Amino acid sequence: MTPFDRADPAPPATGCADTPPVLRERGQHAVFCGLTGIIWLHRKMRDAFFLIVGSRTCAHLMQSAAGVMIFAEPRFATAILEEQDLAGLADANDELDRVVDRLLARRPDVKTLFLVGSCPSEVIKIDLARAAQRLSRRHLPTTRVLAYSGSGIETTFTEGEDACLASLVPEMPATKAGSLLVIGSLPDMVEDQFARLFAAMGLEDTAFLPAREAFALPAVGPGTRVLMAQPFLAATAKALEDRGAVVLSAPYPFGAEGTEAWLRAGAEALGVSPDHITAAIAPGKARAAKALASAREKLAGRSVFFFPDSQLEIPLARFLAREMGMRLIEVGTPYLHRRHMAAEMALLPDGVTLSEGQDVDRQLDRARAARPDLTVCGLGLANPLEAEGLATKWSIELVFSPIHGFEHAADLAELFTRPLTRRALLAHAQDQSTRGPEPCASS
Amino acid sequence: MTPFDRADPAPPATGCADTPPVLRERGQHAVFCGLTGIIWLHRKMRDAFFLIVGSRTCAHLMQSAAGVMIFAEPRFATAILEEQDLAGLADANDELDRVVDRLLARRPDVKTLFLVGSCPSEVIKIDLARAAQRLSRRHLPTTRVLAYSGSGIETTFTEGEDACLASLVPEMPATKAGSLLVIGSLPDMVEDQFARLFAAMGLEDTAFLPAREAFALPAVGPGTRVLMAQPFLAATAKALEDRGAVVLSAPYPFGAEGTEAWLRAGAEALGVSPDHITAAIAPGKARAAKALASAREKLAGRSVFFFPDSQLEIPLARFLAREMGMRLIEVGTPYLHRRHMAAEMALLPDGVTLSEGQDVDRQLDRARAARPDLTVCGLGLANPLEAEGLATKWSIELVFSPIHGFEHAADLAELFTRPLTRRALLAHAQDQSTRGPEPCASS
Amino acid sequence: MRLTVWTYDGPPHVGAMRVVTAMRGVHYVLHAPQGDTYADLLFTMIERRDRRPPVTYTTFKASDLGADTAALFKETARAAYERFRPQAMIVSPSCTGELIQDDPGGLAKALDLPVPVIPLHLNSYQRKENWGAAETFHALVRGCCRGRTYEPKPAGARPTANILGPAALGFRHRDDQVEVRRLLGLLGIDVAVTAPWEASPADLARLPEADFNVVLYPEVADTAAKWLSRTFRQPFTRTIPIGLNATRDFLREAAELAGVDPAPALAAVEAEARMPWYSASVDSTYLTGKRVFIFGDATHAIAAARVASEELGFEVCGIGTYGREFARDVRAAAERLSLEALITDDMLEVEEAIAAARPELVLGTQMERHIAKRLGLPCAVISAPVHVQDHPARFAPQMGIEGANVIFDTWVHPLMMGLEEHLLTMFRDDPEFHDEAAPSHLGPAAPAPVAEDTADAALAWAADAEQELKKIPFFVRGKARRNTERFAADHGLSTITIETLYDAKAHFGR
Amino acid sequence: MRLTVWTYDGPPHVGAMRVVTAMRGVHYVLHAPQGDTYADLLFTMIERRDRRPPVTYTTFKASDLGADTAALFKETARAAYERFRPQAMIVSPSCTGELIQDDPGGLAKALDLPVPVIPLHLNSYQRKENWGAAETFHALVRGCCRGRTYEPKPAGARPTANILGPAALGFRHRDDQVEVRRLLGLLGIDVAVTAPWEASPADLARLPEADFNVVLYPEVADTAAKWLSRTFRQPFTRTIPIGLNATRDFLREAAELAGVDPAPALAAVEAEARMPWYSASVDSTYLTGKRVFIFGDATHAIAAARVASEELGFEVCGIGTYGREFARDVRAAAERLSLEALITDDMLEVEEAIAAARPELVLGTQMERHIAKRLGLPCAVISAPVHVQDHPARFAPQMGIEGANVIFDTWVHPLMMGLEEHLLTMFRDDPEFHDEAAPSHLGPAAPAPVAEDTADAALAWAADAEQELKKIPFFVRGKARRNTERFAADHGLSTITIETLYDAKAHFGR
Repeated sequence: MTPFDRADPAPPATGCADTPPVLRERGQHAVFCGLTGIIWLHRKMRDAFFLIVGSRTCAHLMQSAAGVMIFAEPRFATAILEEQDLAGLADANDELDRVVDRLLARRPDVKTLFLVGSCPSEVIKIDLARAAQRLSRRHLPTTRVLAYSGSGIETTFTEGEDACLASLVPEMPATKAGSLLVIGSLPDMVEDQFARLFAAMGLEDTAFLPAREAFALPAVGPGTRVLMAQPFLAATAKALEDRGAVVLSAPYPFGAEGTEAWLRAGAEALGVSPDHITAAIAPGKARAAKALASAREKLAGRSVFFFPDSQLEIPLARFLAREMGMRLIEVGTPYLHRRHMAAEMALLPDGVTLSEGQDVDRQLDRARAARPDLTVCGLGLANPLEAEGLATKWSIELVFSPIHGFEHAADLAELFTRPLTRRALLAHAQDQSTRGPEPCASS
Repeated sequence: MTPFDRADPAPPATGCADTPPVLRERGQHAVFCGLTGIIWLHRKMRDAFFLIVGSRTCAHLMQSAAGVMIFAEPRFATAILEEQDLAGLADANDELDRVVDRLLARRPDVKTLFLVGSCPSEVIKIDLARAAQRLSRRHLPTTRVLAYSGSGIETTFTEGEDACLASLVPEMPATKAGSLLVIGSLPDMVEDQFARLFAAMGLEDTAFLPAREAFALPAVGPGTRVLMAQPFLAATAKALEDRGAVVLSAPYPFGAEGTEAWLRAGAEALGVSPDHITAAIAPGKARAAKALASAREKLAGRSVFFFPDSQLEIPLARFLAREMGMRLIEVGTPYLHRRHMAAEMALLPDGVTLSEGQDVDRQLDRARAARPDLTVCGLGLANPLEAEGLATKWSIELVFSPIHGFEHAADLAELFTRPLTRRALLAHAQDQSTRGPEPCASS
Repeated sequence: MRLTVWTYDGPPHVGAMRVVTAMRGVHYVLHAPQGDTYADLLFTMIERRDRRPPVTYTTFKASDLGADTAALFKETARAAYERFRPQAMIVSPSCTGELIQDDPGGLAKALDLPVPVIPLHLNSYQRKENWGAAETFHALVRGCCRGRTYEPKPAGARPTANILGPAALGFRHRDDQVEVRRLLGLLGIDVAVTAPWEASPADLARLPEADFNVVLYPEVADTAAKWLSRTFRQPFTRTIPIGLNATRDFLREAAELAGVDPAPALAAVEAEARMPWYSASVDSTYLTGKRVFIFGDATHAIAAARVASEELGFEVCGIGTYGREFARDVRAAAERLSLEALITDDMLEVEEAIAAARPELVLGTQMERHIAKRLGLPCAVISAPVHVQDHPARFAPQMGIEGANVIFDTWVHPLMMGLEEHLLTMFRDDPEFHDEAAPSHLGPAAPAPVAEDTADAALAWAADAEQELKKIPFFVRGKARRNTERFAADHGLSTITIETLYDAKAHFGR
Repeated sequence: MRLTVWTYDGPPHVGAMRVVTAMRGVHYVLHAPQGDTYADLLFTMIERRDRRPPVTYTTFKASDLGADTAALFKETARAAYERFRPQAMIVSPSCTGELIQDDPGGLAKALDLPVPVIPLHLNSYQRKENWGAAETFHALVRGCCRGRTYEPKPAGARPTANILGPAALGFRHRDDQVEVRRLLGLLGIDVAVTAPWEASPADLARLPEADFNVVLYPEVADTAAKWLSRTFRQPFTRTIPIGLNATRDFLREAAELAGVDPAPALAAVEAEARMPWYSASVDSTYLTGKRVFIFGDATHAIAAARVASEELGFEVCGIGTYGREFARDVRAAAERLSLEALITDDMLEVEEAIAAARPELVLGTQMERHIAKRLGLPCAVISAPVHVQDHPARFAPQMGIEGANVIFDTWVHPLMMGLEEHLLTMFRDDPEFHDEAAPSHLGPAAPAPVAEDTADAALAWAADAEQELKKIPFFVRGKARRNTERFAADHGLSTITIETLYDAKAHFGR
């Protein structure tokens, strides 16, 4: 498979008879492309470097989306295509070799170099997969060169991570041993927490993909049970299945309920007894319940509207509806993978509108009409909606923050309560100022 | 002697037949009191602490003169006298003991504690010398307690350092050995340079007072030859003479000429041959000559007016007149010690007006009438004079900066050229702006 | 005796200097030794004034004490009058002058100068700078209004107000009064006299003509405003227009005193103010609940607490003042926030309180900037005493509409920005983009190590718990440590484990 | 291909967005894939705008490429018109759009919409953001002025000018135009139209009515101003009023174009400006000769060099721009300072140049803030691209009288203050008040280690010389090291001794 293959665009729905109706929309999308995943991937994999082959727009996207806030020299760069590169593709390959040589000479510490395809490189059909093979031959054993596409004509936002991880799967060593593999980038702290929990259940050798060092890949084989920590990893899951692994179906580890179900799915697949699991998760589960109680007071009964962004929308909506008591008005997702979302969709309350794809203007019309208490949306929409009087939660934060597992269930809830708290605080104060003057001066 | 004795207020002029006329003035002084010396003394002596016994004004002076710019907790504090302290002096002593106990409990690293008298403590006659003896008995061997007065009714500005160093002299161990003792606080870097130069002449054991650790005092005795690095140390010099030392007469080490004469006076007194001295100082002397040449171009022929400040005025005026070719209009000094200034006054050009003491309003009238090219004055006068169109050099910088010796002769000159350079730069630019508009936009 | 490292207030005669230096046509003869002349540089250097303060010091010496210091005073006062020809003079001893008991007031009176000479009684061993300023301003107002009587204002005239309080060396006094003048303009109220700022004794004599007084800084103007109120039935405003809510309140209060409609002015605030949008815009969400410690003069501390909690969504975790004269007001403000006010002028006590509160932001004076720096905390300055850098060239009021904009920028600037906080949270072990990095928009700097002492010696952290604590980003780590230790203490635990850490987190919330 | 870590300029269609987002009544239909919609957040987050940019993206996908992307464009453009009802539209492909060669201009024309539709040709693989802004503004001005002809102005009317250039996401455009409007007011000149800032297509059509144009940002307005000059005989100003000298020049230039007397306005500058006094006051003496490195867009880099050298007394030790369109002007400015201009958009080249120059202050863009932080150098921002923090709530112009005040505060702030420098020099070994301490008025921070590499590998420092070098305060140590090494190299020395250090000091001066 080339790195530009993506998951089957419409796999048959499985195991979920009463799925809610889905509004499929076509129109302007307002979602990041897959390149954006590099913002966290280049920080997570400390020996990796990401070279986007694209336009000035790609470079500008990368620094505008988050880059200007990161002061260290990032472990990503863009090989910007110029007029002459568009003419002859053979030359473009020479140019690419030259750029990669210069880059690796400057950064000899890079052990995995990802060539990342973009819209322009896809449209003019530069074959980065072949280029990666050629360059790998040249730079191994020091540096492995891989390729994937983060182009916005093929991937949305988090699908970039999927394509990246999928490109790693063929490189993973084979194993026959039975063990658990958690896939999806997690904050280091969260990864440690899960590792501790699984270890408490006797699963000491639980592996994570991506690892903090991309070069040290975990092994995979028929004994591997894959637990998805993020919902957007269809291509990676499929690639692991191609290597013989079994992908487990479970809700995602958001909120106490999701975390418990997710941990159980992983542990049970490796033969841990339910009682053992119950004992291991008891303290964390109790803490989560306690910590979530006050958030629930602030959120219960409030309505929420999700614009499509990261594919985390459905699991998060499930958490907000079931554990926080919120009313779901519309849950937009850029892309709905029914199989990997089956366990989540089964938990959604009746009557929720799911939407897939986007016509941003019409969706804005719906949001304005519904006037939800909270709107979860991207950074391009958040301030305009705030200015219209709607409280918003910027969705990209949900990808960056530690929100998985028991210990962060309340942090996750807090991301949704905070905008409401803030609005209440500021509005209250302004009302208050109709009081008489403060007794500031006296003696 | 008590720490509050000061040098003879009017010693007979010695060895200087043709001294210039001195304008003695009486009126408002605008000069710091002796407390201010603590600003550099508490930094120079790293194991010392200065406890001012005074009023809120003393505390405010200390932090306003330089304190707010020093972020670390300073090694000085004020025991502020309050209404009840004014009533009974016995109580005041108890109070002082209490404050010192609390202070030393908090700062057990303090090895020398100076009790510093102020205007109020002098007027109500708190006997700090006796208090110091009492407290020393209590806190030795950990902490030695000494006392001196920095009060503004008895000392001006740099006389505070004199009183402080004088209080150290009785504590110095005795010696019969012949060696050189340099007195006066110097920046560490300058102290190192002088030590290197004397070592090059074979005077490896040249000592400095104050040392960087106040507790480790140099020895003194009949073999000691005292070289004054600062002109304002009359009481210290006298105290050293009382211990048998011989105080050398020399110009002060400002400028190439002063530095050479000063080094020679010290080295010759210890029996170093003139040729040896000449050889040792040759490289530094050559460097100073070279470095001073360009400053002379900027200063020669310009006039300068000194307001009284640190008693450095006469040596600096000598340097500016003889090496920089400046015209001296008036050289004010808060206090003129004719013996210690004899070698300097002999070098002053004819016709200079010296003034001692101050009537600041009348002196301002004279400065305004003379419109000097450069006015050297304190921080209270500098900006007002600048606003009247007179270029000024703030004099306190001359006490803080490394300006002694060959390597800093040009730095000293630069302190005087810089205000002139700046005025020229800014004025020139404003004239320039009568040119046509800049060609900023084109193509 | 009081052991003092740094002082917040200078001596009372410095307060007197702040008043006369702001004014025109007044001269101050101070019976003081030469060291006291340092005070000139406060004005010429820290505030960059282009004139010497109008002060003549007698600069007596030890040798004068035996002789006739009273004669020295008279001679100095006469010479000062001859040279400066002021419209009025004030005279007083400084702290040392008080001790020699020469009675400058009586001596000056004996000179029979052709202008009012007002003696000040400043009690240097009891009182301090702000009190001295208030007393001096009061004395000058009384002295200059002598002989004036209450006259009812003619009906139908345009309403007028005086602005009272701006003095030399204040915190943003220069610009606050410009902004407040603009606010009064929005209400259609003319400003009769601003004082002491650039007012002459003749201007002070006109004070009773205005309809009411606007007190900008009670520390300076409260005493005088009360006297004017008693004597000439002039009401005065009590709201300090710092922050937009207080600005709205101020407009309503002034409108009521002037008998005008505040609505157009209030509408102008809504139209012009940028701070509400900056505070509501989503990048500011992360400001919510940040714990701030506030210390300063009473006026600015109380105002800062209101702005912090109502307009920026911070949580005030400590408030205090060095101004004992207004302690009651600060205590009341603290009570509204369920806090106990810290009333002290001992900087070491303030340091202890800040260290114990472990705030995420300190709002204070130059002294708290010292403290915050030592503790590795972000800090913004909200009150005198301040640094030369806090007398900026640019227009930088704290009051009114633009003042609120300035406050937003100034208080938010020291903090790490929102998205940056999250990146740090996610990848704090990254060798290049790590936890010890300073906020990216600040200078070439890494934060000083935050003081991380365990408060309670009876508690021990297990090694893995200490390790886990270090995974929490530094800007909230102090709070996490404090909460965990409090939780352990409350539950009688002697060792803190990872479980304790997370139990405490669940207990206290984020 | 060009290897790029950070970019100064975005793609040209972002320049187009900056123009239409600043305007009212214009809509932009961009033929682009979904990823390009990121550009919205530049405006809503970095500039905190409360509205979405007026841009509709076709967001074509891979699957559309086989189908009919042209139809998608037409459908999108028609829907956008229906929804937003703009007075005018612009259309263009983004970089990916260019590759599929759909001709949005032709397609839009075929829709026959009832408003002008202006196609842009932005050459995404050759051109960049500022060029795109200038081209877009020019195209809009031409499009909206179609059919207008030159009409002589009636004699005796009050002079009028347009202000051209302020756009969205610019560096302080919001506030500069307010200040420039005030300057024109001082001259008695009315502002007819400001564009693109809040101008509608109808406003653009009125541009030819003014007497002349004020070009604030040549990067945006130069092309349009030249076209207006050719077409309607409208002269335009060439002075950018950043700094007081340039402000004076600007007033003279505008006065001449308007036929009025500049004297009253010039007098107002002298009366109101605080920057000259702040720069002349003695605490600023230490600024003299500080070596600054300047990089930014051409307009701000050239202006900064003039302000730095003429008004603050700095020494400019390097100047450059990423704006190749105005390279000639920057080269000329560099030549006046006896420097060679650095013309590059490669941030790594800029970093090398700064490291080699070892300046004491960097004035640059957000990118130079990255660089300065890494090199441990103080930095102030003078040009786009900038951070969210450089779009402040408070009034913060760079131009005119208040702009000069703002510049003084902003550029001086990162530096150690004068007296503090001297205390450091004297006692730099003091354990409490040491060399690695940050400037006392800056945050809880210690400066990052200054890069202290020896430039020339053939040189060795003797241990005691290295020791002696360390006694020099860090803020001038870089220069001392550079001078000493240059001296050693020039004199063929291979080892640097203490004597070499002092010989070099004597040779180069301080």
